[in-house]
Amino acid sequence: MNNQNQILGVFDDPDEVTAAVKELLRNDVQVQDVFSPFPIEHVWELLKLKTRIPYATFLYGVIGTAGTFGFLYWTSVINYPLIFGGKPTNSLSFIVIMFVLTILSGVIFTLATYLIREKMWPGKKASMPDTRSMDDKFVIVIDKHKNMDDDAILKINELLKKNGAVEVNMNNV
Amino acid sequence: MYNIKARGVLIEGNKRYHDITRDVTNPLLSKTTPTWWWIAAFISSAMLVWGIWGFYNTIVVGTGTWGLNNSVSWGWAIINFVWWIGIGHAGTAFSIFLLVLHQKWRTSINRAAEAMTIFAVMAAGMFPLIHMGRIWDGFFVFPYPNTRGPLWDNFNSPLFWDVMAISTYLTASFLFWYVGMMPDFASIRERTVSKIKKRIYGILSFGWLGSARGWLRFESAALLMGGLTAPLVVSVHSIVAMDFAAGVVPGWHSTIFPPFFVVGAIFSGFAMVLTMMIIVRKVYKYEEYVTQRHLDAIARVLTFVSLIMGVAYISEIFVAWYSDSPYEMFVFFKNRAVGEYSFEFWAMIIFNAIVPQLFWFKKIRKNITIVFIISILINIGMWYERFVIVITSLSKTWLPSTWHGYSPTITEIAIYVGTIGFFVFGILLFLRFLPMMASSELKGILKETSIVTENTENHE
Amino acid sequence: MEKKYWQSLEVYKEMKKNTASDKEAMPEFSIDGLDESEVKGKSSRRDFLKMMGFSVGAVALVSSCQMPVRKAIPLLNRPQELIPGVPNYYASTFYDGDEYCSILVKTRESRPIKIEGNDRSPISQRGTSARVQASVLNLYDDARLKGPVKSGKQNDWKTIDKDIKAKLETLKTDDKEVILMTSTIISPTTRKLIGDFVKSYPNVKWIQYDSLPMSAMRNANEANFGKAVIPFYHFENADVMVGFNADFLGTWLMPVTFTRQFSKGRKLKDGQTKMSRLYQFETNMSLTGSNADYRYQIKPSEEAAVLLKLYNVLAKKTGNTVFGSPSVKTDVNTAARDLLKAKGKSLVVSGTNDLQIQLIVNAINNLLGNYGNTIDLSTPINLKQGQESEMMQAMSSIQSGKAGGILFYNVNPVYDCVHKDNLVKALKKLPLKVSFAATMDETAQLCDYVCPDNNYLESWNDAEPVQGFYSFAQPTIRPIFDTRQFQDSLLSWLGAEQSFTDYLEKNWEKSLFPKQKDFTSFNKFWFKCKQDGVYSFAAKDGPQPSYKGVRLKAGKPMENTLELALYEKISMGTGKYANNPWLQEMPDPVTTATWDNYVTISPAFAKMQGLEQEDVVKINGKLVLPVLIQPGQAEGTIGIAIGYGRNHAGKVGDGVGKSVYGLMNVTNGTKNLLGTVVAMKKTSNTYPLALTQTHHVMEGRPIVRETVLGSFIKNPAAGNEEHEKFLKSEDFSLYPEPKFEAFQWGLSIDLNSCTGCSNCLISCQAENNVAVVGKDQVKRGRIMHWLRMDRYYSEMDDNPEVFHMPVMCQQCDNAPCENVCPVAATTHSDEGLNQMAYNRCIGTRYCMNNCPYKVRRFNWYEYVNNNSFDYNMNSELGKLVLNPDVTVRQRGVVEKCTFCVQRIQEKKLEAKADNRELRDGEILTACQQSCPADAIQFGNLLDKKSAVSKSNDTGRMYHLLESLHTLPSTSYLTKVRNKEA
Amino acid sequence: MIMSRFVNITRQKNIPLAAPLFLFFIFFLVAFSSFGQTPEAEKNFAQCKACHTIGGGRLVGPDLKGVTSRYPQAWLIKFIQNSQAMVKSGNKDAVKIFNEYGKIPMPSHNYTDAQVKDILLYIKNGGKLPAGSEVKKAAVKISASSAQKITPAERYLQEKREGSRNLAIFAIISGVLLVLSLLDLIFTRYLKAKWIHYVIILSALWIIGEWSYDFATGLGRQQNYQPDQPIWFSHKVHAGQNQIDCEYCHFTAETSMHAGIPPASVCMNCHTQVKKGKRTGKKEIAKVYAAIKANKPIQWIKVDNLPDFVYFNHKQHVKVGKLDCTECHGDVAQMDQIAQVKDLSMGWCLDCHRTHKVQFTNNKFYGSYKKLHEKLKAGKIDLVTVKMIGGEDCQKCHY
Repeated sequence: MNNQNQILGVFDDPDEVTAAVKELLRNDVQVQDVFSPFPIEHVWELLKLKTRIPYATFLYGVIGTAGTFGFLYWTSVINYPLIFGGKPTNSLSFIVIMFVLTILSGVIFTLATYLIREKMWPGKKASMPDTRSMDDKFVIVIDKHKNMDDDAILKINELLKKNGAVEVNMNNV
Repeated sequence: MYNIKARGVLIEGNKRYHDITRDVTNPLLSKTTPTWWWIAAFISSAMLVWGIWGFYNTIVVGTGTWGLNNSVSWGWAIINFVWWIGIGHAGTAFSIFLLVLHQKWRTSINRAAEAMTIFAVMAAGMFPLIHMGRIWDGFFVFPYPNTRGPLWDNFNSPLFWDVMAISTYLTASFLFWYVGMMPDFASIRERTVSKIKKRIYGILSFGWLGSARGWLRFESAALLMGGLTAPLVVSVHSIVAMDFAAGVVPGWHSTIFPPFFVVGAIFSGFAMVLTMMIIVRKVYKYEEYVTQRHLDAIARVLTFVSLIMGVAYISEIFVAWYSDSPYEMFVFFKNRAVGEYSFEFWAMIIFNAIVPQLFWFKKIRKNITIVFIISILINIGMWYERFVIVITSLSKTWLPSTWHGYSPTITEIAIYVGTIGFFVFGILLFLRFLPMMASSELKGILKETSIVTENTENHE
Repeated sequence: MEKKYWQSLEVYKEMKKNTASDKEAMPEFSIDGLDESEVKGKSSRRDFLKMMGFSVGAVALVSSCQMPVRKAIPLLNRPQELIPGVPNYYASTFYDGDEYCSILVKTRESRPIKIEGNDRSPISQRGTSARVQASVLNLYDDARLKGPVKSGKQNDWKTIDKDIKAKLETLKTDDKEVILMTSTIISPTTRKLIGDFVKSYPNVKWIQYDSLPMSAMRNANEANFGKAVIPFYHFENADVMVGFNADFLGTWLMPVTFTRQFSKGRKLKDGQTKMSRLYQFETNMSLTGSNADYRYQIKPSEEAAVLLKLYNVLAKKTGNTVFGSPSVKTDVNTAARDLLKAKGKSLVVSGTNDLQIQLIVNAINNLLGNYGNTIDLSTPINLKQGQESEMMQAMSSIQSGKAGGILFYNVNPVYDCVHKDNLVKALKKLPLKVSFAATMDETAQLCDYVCPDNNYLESWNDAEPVQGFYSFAQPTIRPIFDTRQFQDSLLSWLGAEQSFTDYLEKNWEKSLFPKQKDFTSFNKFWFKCKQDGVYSFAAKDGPQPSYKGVRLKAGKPMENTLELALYEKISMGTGKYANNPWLQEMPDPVTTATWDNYVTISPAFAKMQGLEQEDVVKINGKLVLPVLIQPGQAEGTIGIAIGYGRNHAGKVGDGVGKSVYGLMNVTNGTKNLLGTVVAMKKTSNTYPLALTQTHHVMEGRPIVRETVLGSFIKNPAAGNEEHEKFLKSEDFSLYPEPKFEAFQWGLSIDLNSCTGCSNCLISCQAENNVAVVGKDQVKRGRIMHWLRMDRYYSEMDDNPEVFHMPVMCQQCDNAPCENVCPVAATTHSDEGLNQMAYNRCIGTRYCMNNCPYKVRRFNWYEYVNNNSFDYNMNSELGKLVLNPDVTVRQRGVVEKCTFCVQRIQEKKLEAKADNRELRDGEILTACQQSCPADAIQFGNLLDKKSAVSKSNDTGRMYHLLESLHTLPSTSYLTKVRNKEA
Repeated sequence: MIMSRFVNITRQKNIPLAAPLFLFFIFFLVAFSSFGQTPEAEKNFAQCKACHTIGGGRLVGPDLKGVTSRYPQAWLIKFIQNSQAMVKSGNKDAVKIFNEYGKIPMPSHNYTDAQVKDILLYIKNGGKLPAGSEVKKAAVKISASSAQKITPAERYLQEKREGSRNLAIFAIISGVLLVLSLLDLIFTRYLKAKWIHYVIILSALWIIGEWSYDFATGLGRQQNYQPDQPIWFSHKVHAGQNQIDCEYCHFTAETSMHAGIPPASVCMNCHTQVKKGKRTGKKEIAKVYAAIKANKPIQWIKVDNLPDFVYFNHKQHVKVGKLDCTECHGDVAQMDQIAQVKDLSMGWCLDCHRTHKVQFTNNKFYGSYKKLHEKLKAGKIDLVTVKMIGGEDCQKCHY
């Protein structure tokens, strides 16, 4: 976070937020972020937000499968081959374990990736522009650049209000 | 999965976003604990203590304190294990299948159902543990590097698959459940005035912000985790089914078992969700969130699944007849239908395949008392199903000289009751300390599914 | 290495010398030759004295160390023959007053741990019985007296010798009779010694007392042949045998010998198609009856009439005198026809102690010309010499005050005589009562002095079970307690300086050595006898004495009465072994019941009376016993086993069952098990019976496959059609056929030879440290026997056919149990064994479920050092019987038959050390070793010439539940009954 | 990890030992080539050396120089195989010798006639062997000089023990540091640079983990166990300096599952004569006499322990497998106090079973393994390991 101030547009309704964001973007206002009590998918599209977590998950799955197979093959065919009930040591039973462990590695590593990407950990201090966004308010955050003049600020204020903002606040981070 | 278009009102009572936050967090934030909670907690912990005695007795004296014998060497412990695992299927099935199928009516139920999953799987997990003759050597089931050669495990054993599947299932379900709760923890963190609670929920919320980017990654991760866990729902009970199906015991050795078990699990899980939600909506006055419509939807699912169960029973019997194997025929026509344990067999058929058919009638679906009773009957019926599979099959296998009956001892009963106590106690703790509905999800569907009167501009 | 039969006199003496002075170093007891101070600890898995010559124990945890300190205590002086960790075998003799068997005693670290059959004996021929197998445990019985007892208190030998000698002298001068009551004594040297004793104390009157006498047979032979003897039988020479209430395969006279003979006559090996036929007429369902080709049910009171009817039919056809007989329904024509066909090659026996009956039996055998062929009067059996008349005389002389003293040796009349109360009352009058009992039994309780006899494994002795066949007994351990052999007691009261050992040697030198011609020096002869354990003089085929006919008669059968038929159980016998937990827990081969006696009633009778299994009935208003429904029980009769209801047997045997000796039938002075008329009343109580089997028919499954001889001759694979079917479908496997490098161990069981005598059960139990679990656990279905004897009836009806089938781990190549163990505790070995690593097992019991044969056993409790299971494994003494080569299993692990892998490994190692290939037949599993019927073959399946391969290579071979494609290494051969289709 | 330890031991031990072994080997070769008796006789004679010399004068038993000419060969064979039997049977010569040498019985030996003949040949030739005595002296010298110093084996043990002690100390220190840095990180924030905390925490966790692993794998293991024995008995003196063959005392190693702790009577074979030790004087030997006098066996502490559920047979390994005692027990000849050198874990057993060559072609027993013989002949395999004949099976050791 930088030391710049932020302009916060507080909304009551998710649809209004979407409209406001659209409007702001059309007016070349950089929307830094939107805080909401629940996900608003349109905002992601508007802000062109993307995530690559699915690719990572796929990779984890592949590693999980291959690693499990490698481990199973090494232990039961190479390292200590034991005969169970006349079955060959390299058996179809591996599939079940590979399946399960693929999922396990996928789930755990996906979560880990998510937490790392989001820089979240237990006890992290959450610095929120407006804590009401946890309840029923939707907050659009706009960076107030140093070189941003009052006009621009007013314009933003106006845009927000026009689109249904209940409040427009300034915030010192 | 049966796709119910539960259009229309899912949240009643003209709720607003703030009302949802309030309704969800108030039970946690209130300083007084309701009396019914104390009573229930007392009873369930008393049950738990009895169960702990059962554990103690088993570990100190030996597995001999159970009613098992050399022919029937799996008994109540395994029945209860499968039963609990089955119940533990509801949460994930709810959250994930219905999530994937875009069923909006899941939102007010899924959190509680997931909590149920966690505690049910934990309760289930106790049985394989205590069932071991040498629990102190139980770590042998994990293939860790050791100084014995190293000696690994038998990867062909369905029990080993079980260990993997259940620990994976528990881990994945727990993580999924926890991740889902993070936004709610954050909103409690922001709402509470108690410093201690703020600190605790603050830690639990991992510093959740609710930014757009955060929500995007959250949704993506949750969907991925859910998507990965979805096949687990199928695989866990399939693998549990393979414990039996991979055996040579007549009555076990059947290819129908995996799907049959999965369906059975969802059946019992949904029934248990129904039982629990009927109670919870009553005591927490959540009728506006868990509406008649929700219960109706579950009841319809149950009707459908019950039909599948019926078909499964019939096809099992048909296959036994069609196989022309005297051993198989004996199991179904002599041992189960008219044998020593025929009561359990018929109870299973009636409770699972026949009684739920009452749900065809709208009147019955509307009558919450009857729905509640039927949901409990289904749970009993599912318990009997596991009893029939485990006990009747084992008591009369290949060689008549080895036939032997089985009846449980007080220790086994204590352990079972103890796990029920554990489950109930766990659910009580969950209700008291954790958000029991996903407020963000509720808020997400609020606009589409509640009747909000238009003249609500002046909501200040 | 050749099996060693140690001659051990020198060693024994040396040991005695070495250990004489270190008594203090020994705790409660000591084992000869081993200076082991027992440092006891709890770390007992492969329990006890795993290490030889040094004992292992845990003292304390050393501060930083995780394991307890174990001590290794060597012998101070090692006897030459004693190699720690290597077993020694000593040839010896088992004789307990009823049964004789020549044995090898396996000792490890100088303690006997196992009894094996002695294959050099012409009498018992490597066979043993369950009681012989279990007898080793009696050596380590906690109930044994630790020293001589005077008036109930332990005392020392000096005092007691002085007292008794003085009393004997007084009685001698007073000319009061002293009765020496012994069991039948077959030791020629002991007989001589008793003769000497009687010579110096002429007032001593020696009588032999048998709890189940056979005086009628002796008397009948006296009447017919002028010789009061029991002839030797040759069942192997008989083509047709007819038995009347004679359980000669189970308990009658010499069951081990007779089983071997019987199975020899019925072996279908090497293309042989001849087989003898057995008719059995009996009241209770006996083991012999269960093996009979034709079985008829008769009431005890009918026996004489049926026999006479048989005689008359035969006599009519051969033109001999016909005697009038009461009419009976029982059909004897088939038997008579067969008997006539097999004239001179047939045999009729009756186990009933009734003169009339025995006379008819003799007459029939004479008619058929069996004397000299299947019955040999010239080499009579010396067992059962007791005459009831002697006992009656003794009783009257005690009662009249003529007698002043009584000595009991190896008898327990207070427990097992019919008129127990009279005896107890009479005994009180006697001033001198001495018992030589090893434990404080019912008789010893009433005696002033108890001079405990050594266990037979601690004693020198000899035996002459059959005239001309000598058998030798030598100690295999120094007396554990301060006990003294009966013979030594007599010698010391005679004032003789010499020990019985010397007496025995001298007697052999004087009386036996001159008779033989093989050896020139006595030392060599003596050595040979000790090494072999047996010596027989060339049987002289003397002429059979001529038959002198008598008038035959038979009483009229009773009607509308309930007749009681007492019987001897294979496990419990006359009750001597009541304190032996192995025998108590041995399931009866016919009823499969353990730990109890009960009233056997027929299903029809049960239905009529409204009785169900375990209902309690009252007999004659006093005796309260539960009911067991026994198909095959003759109508109008009930059966109860004797040998139960001991009150002073020890902690295991006290109060088990009820004593029924008082219900014996005494007519004309002979004691008879059969025929007492009783009244029975139902009560409202029930009493649990611990049966190992709860279901008794095969449900039409091809488990025991059988055929009749006629079909077998036409097609050796008759009755085994399932196997054909299986062979045709054998290609349907996903997995490759299992292949083995050099060995694939296989075991073959000939169901046609197996009589179900259950000797193998106890043999296995002794070899593999199998725990005893007690009645309650057996009832719960938790018996631990690795080898079980399955018994099926063809129907739960009044005259079923019976099948016996030993089932142990089948060592499947596609073992279902192996697949499901999560921790790899059970895997398949390189030699085709299904191996079980106990220390890896975590006890999920999945393998037990998945074993179709249900041969896996779970340790539900800790059976060692657990006061709840107060049997041999809970006593320091009892644990000495454990085999140090086999792990004692912990609670919570699964165990099962290993094909005696310790024996396989031992013999393989021997072959390796000798630099030679393993020979077929070298490895004998415990069950095979002592099988009197030779029904079990063990060997390498890969060797096509091995005995087991050969026996598998017949049409009779099949695998149990082969349709499951488990590919067992254990195979069964079909049962063939010699009857018309 | 365990394996690497195992390898270390072997290396450390073998290098310094190579020299005397090499000398001995040369002596061997010389003896073998010049006089033609089999090396087995040399080995067998090691047992005799405990009591006899060849031309070195009387020890416990007579000097064997010229013994072959004093008595007929048949008599000697009989006597060596079982002297007591001869004495008992009253053989005049035997009784004479018995009485002459303080009535100490010569233990009987399980040698075949051929083996005894070999030994006799060895004695006959060995008496004239100047090279032999020199080497022997040299060997004694080497070990005598090393007696003052710590032997490599003992040094290894000491190092191992110190190593694990050090690790434990490190673990404790790291634990303290870990707690301190955590406290500082959360509460006091004394150190501004947080990476220091992280480094400390991570390395502390590493050390504790290492120690826990070491501790956990050592649970139930007794490697380096070196208890004080009731008698200060030095294997270095007996097996090292005096070159007494292991099997002279542990005489059942080839015949039984147990190698056997020698009865005190075996000690007396020599110690009727040798009454004083160089280092301990009369004190320790006196304990043996006391035991004999009191007729109480000596309670030795068992060093190499296997769990009760493991069946181990010395006969299999020593007689059949022809393993050297040192392979499992370490270089006992260099230890004053015996310690457990190998960890005796199942992995250690299996490691040997997987790699060790079986006496496959030398022992007729293995003739049953026809397929392996064919493969060997065809050159498909160049050796047969224990594993190939089932050495990995559970029931080789557990039953």
